[in-house]
Amino acid sequence: MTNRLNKVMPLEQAIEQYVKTGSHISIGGFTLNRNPMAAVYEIIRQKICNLHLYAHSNGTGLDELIGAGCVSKLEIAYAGNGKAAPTCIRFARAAQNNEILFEDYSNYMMSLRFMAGAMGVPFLPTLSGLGSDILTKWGFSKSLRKSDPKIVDNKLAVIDNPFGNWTGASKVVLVPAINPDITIIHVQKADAMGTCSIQGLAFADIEQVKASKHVIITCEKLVNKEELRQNPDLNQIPFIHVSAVCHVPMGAYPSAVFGHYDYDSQYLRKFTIAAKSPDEFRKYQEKYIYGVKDHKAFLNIIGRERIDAITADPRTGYSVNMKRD
Amino acid sequence: MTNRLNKVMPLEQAIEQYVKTGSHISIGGFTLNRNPMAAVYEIIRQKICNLHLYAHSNGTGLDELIGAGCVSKLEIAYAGNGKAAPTCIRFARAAQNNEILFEDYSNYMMSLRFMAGAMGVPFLPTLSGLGSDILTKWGFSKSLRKSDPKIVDNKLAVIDNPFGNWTGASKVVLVPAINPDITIIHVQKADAMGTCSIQGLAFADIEQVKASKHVIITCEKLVNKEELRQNPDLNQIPFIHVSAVCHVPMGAYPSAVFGHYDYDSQYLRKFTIAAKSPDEFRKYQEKYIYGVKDHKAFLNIIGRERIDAITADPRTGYSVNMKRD
Amino acid sequence: MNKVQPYTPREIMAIMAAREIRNGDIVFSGTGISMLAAMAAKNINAPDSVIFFETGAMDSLLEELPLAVADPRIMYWSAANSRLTDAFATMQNPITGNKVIAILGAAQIDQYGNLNTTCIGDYFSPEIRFSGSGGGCDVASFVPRCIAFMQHEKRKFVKKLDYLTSPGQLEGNNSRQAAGLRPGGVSLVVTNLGVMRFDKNNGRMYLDKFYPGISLKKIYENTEFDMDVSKATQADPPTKTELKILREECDPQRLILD
Amino acid sequence: MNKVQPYTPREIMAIMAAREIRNGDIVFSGTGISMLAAMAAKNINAPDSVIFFETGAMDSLLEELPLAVADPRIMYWSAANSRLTDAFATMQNPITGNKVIAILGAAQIDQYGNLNTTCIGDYFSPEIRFSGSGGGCDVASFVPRCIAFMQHEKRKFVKKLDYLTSPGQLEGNNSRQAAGLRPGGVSLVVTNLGVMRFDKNNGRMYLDKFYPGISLKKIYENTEFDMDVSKATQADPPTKTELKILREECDPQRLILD
Repeated sequence: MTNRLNKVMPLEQAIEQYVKTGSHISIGGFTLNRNPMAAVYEIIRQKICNLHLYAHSNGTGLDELIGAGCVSKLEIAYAGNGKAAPTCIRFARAAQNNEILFEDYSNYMMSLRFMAGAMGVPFLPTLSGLGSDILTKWGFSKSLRKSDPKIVDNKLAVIDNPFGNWTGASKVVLVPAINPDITIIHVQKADAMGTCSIQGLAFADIEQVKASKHVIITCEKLVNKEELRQNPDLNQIPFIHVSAVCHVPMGAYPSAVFGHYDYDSQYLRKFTIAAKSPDEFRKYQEKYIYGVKDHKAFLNIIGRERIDAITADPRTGYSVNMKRD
Repeated sequence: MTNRLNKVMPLEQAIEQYVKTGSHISIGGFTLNRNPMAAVYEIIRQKICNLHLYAHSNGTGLDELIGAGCVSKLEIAYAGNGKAAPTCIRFARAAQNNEILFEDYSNYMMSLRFMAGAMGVPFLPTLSGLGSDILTKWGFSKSLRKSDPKIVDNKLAVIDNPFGNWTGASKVVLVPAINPDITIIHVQKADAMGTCSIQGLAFADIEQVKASKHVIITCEKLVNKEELRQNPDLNQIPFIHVSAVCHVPMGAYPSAVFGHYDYDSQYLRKFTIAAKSPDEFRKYQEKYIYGVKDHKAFLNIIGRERIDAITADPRTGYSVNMKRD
Repeated sequence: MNKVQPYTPREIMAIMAAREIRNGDIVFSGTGISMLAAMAAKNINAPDSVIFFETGAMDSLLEELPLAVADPRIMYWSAANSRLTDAFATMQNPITGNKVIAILGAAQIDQYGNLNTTCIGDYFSPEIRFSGSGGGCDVASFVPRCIAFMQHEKRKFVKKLDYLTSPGQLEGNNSRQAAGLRPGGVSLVVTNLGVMRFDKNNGRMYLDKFYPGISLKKIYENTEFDMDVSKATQADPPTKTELKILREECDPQRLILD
Repeated sequence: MNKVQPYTPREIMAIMAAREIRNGDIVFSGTGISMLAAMAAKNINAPDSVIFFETGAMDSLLEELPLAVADPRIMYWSAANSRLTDAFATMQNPITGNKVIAILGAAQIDQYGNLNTTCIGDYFSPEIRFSGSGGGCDVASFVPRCIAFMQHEKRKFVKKLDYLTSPGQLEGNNSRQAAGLRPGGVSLVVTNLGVMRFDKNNGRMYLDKFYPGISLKKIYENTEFDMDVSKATQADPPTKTELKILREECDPQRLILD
């Protein structure tokens, strides 16, 4: 039932309950912003593997999941992480070494695919990509597609405009819906039933949530229902879409949460450097992921000084004059 | 240019400049809420006719426009006005007397058609209406469609799902995009450049605006840019879509504006009664529309007492315990 | 045990519909008596049901009964205020849509639960023109359960609709599925005389309950098409508690009840 | 008159791109030097241009230079914060899209302005894998004018792309239109050596401007395909004012300039 009054549970339990080996999964955020990192690290700690990951432009979370070997198939538009990694290091390695199967779309196509899933239609149309290799190069083979009912038979389809030249379009690209088994997003505010308020850009989080069979919310602040009901115009996700709510302050660290904290450019750079060497990366993982019990313990290693440095200025929502290198 | 710094002009001028005989037009709001009534009355006073009107569920504004003979073609999902008129009176008469050409869709179809226009695609898909007469009965003839390049060749199209049985759909209805020449909406707050903040439900206003070649905004409050920039999460329409901004307090009266005033159920009932008799209706129009110079003069006839009675309670956004008959 | 209380047709209709709503249902409410039924369910038998509107409001508090789906009363204290496109997507998407039960009205219904809210007479030159589909066609296309409120009259329970606005079982048997629709459409018809349901196999309407004091003959005479009445039993009348809540909590201003 | 000031390749690239932006343009900005160019235009020659991002922020104030299109700095004091689907719709819809000029980067470009941001080598087993399209393919499909920033090297200005991520003029002549795309794609290429444009008729890249001190030979040697250099003239170097604003107002922290 989607309207249980209280969906609050520990993150460990939510991940165990909803993220399974082989799950089709999407995570919220965009490159270095609002990735549900506490959940990502918990998935890694629980050694959940063979995930089929859907991403538009994920960065921080995507590269940790791939680096930890959790992902076997990836549908993606972009894997980068700002200045720290114009291309995500572990993603590039995994692609170059044939460690994952991947299929490329554009950001709009991936967003439309989530939107189609949210709308309950098999596809949405776009004029994007005509003439590009995105249309012709399919990362998943026809036989794989046939054998797996959770993968759509055709990467996409091009049709003639059935309305003549209406709106000036002669041809239209149709991109197929995505309905992940599970989507995890991190938001500023949620209540116990799962109604959410995202501050700042929503990216494609809302579409991802509404397309998903199950949804885990991690939140900076777990607030009373009353606080959210006072301004329903600021709530983008009503509780009916949500399976579990986990209160995880700084749950997006090292990515940013508008109004709360900035991205930690130093941490991201450290990750990038470690990601380039298998030995260093194992050490990195041991120290920051496997070696800690949970996100709170992880943040303890990061320490007060870094956290103070990235804490958002209340006026602007980010850390003013932060050293970004 | 869409980013002129100041688009403020008198409503009379905006209507004259952007609404022409034969224009394809849509108006915002839903039944008895946030209809841009000051603009509707001004269109009637300026005797602009032969309009092609696109509506999902318009009530108050639609029936005035039809009653005044401004509309010759109508694409519509619903014409009703709450308890006062489960079916809009002048709309029904016009349909029964063959005074307008009309074509029926559903609310979702009309909303998707505006959305397709806003997205710049020729159509959007839905599973609605399969097996219904909405698919088979076309209000505009094939020859009319052929002769008018502003009317799409096909009312809609049904295709087999090109992705097999993906998402469980075997067939899909495609509804064609609408790109009105002009859309007029009424909002709570706008700035001089045209950025808007709608409080409460947005209905399909945002899609209608983004689909339109020109947009007139009427607003309760004309505010400083700074006021809107302080919380961009509450602004649904950035200025780039807007052609003109008109400051018209109570510009949606007699329909409601959440947070400002309720609908005037007495006025709506008075309209319904008058609308049933040609003589009474002429008297009604003479008194309330043609007989007044502008919306301010119209509100003067309505009087302080009625306006006080419908003024919104600040806690709830509507008039608490208002007599609604 | 409550003993039988006096009640109006409108009251028993609202209660019959309310009883169909289960805890956890998402209740799509149209205008008028639909809203009263949705509020009755929430206040009586399904406190965790969620009322929502095609205009985009989810789980509105409803301190006052709204009289239209765009009434500002539905915008106050909701979980989220969104848009038409969002609200219909919530129903079209089976993940959430399969939890929705809709309450609709219509001018005509046929034996397969197809609805007409568009016109009497020829579509192109109607004798009587009604409001049109609104969200009715959409909802009847998308969601597994719909309740239709009707006045039980021969000209409304017709052999052939003048216009098929909202699909029910179309021509019965598997014709709904063959048209490309998911299972759904009107599953319960509530009138001033009784309650009708639909045969799972052939999709035809049958009489499920008749109200106390209503004869099968009266129902038969007010239905143009043949309807199986063999399975019908008498409905349990509204209880004292149901009526009290309906009158005092759902519509104290008697906006719909009168 | 300003006399010629010393400047870095990155500075002249940002200024060349900024000069292409007109007052009233809606500037779609990617990551890195794209943002610097967009801010330079707004601060120097096109004060009423509007910077916007695929992530959904429109006309952000940008008190600090953002380093990614999801940088929280773009969410502050914007006209509206929306979503990816909204931002791309703004470009796909020609009413607004035709006012957009995009600034992009790429790993490879060919003579028709098609871009590769996906991989070197075979797509299925790449030698080098890049980030992928992001919004690049979308923007290049939708909007009439795109500026591409490139390092001018033979392996980047190639006869044949390893992967065509973002469509330019495809195979030239009318092939873009034949594929179903609106007119658009890369219309200006800004490199560390000069500025390229495309022939209206055959869609081929030609050299428009070379920077002071850069020989045609150097450009020729660093371009794998044949390029018409016959129309090229020397670019006006960045003025003192342009450089001052770029350095002091656009990137005082020297996040991109260094």
